[in-house]
Amino acid sequence: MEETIWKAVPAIYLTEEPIAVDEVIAAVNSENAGAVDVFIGTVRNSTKERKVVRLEFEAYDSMALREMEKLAQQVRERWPVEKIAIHHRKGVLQIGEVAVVIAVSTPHRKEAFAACQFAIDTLKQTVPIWKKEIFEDGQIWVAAHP
Amino acid sequence: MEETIWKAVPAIYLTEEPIAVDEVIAAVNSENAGAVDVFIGTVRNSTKERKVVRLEFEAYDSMALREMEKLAQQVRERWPVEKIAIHHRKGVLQIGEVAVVIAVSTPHRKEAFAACQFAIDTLKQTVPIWKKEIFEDGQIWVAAHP
Amino acid sequence: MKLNILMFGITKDIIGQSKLAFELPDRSTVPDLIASLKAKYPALKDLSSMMIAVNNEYGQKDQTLQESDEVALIPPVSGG
Amino acid sequence: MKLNILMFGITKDIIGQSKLAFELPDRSTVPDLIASLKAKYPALKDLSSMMIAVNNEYGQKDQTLQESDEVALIPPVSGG
Repeated sequence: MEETIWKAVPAIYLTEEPIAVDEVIAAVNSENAGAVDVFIGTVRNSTKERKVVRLEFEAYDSMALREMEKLAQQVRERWPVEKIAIHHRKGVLQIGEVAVVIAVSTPHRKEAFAACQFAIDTLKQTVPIWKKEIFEDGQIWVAAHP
Repeated sequence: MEETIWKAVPAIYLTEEPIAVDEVIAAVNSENAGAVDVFIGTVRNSTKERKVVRLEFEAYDSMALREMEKLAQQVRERWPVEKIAIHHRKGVLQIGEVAVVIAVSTPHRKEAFAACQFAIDTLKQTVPIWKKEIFEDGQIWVAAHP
Repeated sequence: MKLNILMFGITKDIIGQSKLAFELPDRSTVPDLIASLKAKYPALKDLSSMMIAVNNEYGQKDQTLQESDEVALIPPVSGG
Repeated sequence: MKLNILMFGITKDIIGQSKLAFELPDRSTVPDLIASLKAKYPALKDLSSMMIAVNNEYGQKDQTLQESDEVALIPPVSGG
């Protein structure tokens, strides 16, 4: 008999390794769900027509995980969510790489979209992670200044 | 030097084989995109508290593909979409299997959600595909009767 | 003229075949075809909606049919 | 009391270190700390916002700080 090696995927995760989108989706798998909405944030090659070379994400790990947990709980209280998973990358990211993945499964599709959109909007406001954009001729901490 | 075997994934696809979600997502990959929204429709284990055994999807293939192409075009006209991919399954599907995947990449996230939600809502109204729900004690063509 | 009408989903069950040879006066329109089908197969009247596809497009109101057209009966769709 | 304040993002660049030992009167509050930091490092005033985290939670208005607290300076977040 073959042994199946089952790798448990955490629902809330902060990592320096590339995010495996399919694992995040698998983490919200549920037979009670008819809909899954998945948001994937990727590194664009430009910001306001300025060419981006790479990004660097820094996190206050312990608090970021706590805020991501709180966010997941908030989403579960507001919508009939089967499962939610939030994975965020940190460290140096090249163009095209995945910075964040949020997957939400719900019985029906309307709630999946609403819950997922709320989750990414709120994550960007509350989770202590900081993004530095590196251009060819400079760098900025995004949103730091008015 | 190793040879890379590159498998082209069609943007619009109707198939009796299981849908590879990661391939649909890869099909909308773009360095100009900062956001990808992915909708995955899966087979629920119940409908209105009645236990579902399996689903059967039937399609008018040639017209379904045409309507899916039209839908993709409509989405591209309405939002600043980088890429869109729509894969729909047909044949017999078991509980938990993926029936449809729509992936949309856009520069910013708001448009990705709006475009993807419009796409699945419209697909359900216009694309000639029919779903039969098989229960333990009967079966119905979904939406056929008022 | 004689149309070979493709049947899908519940219409296939109602009519009992996936392709129906159907006789219709020349220059009949989409609504004419729907009326004739409903007259011959009354169970079609119970459907939430019924559309005709002509050459892989939804048929327009008053569109005239030709024997060479690929015609299909489209009951309420339910993909996704 | 002496706080060891964790610095992130742009505040680390402004202050020049990732952990700042900072002297503050006993029973100081979150707003007291913010005011003291801005007085000592005027560049902090230019930020869009600045929050204090106390023990991994956003600090409440008028929350009193203790030497044993884990305190962090939170410039505008920009994850996602």
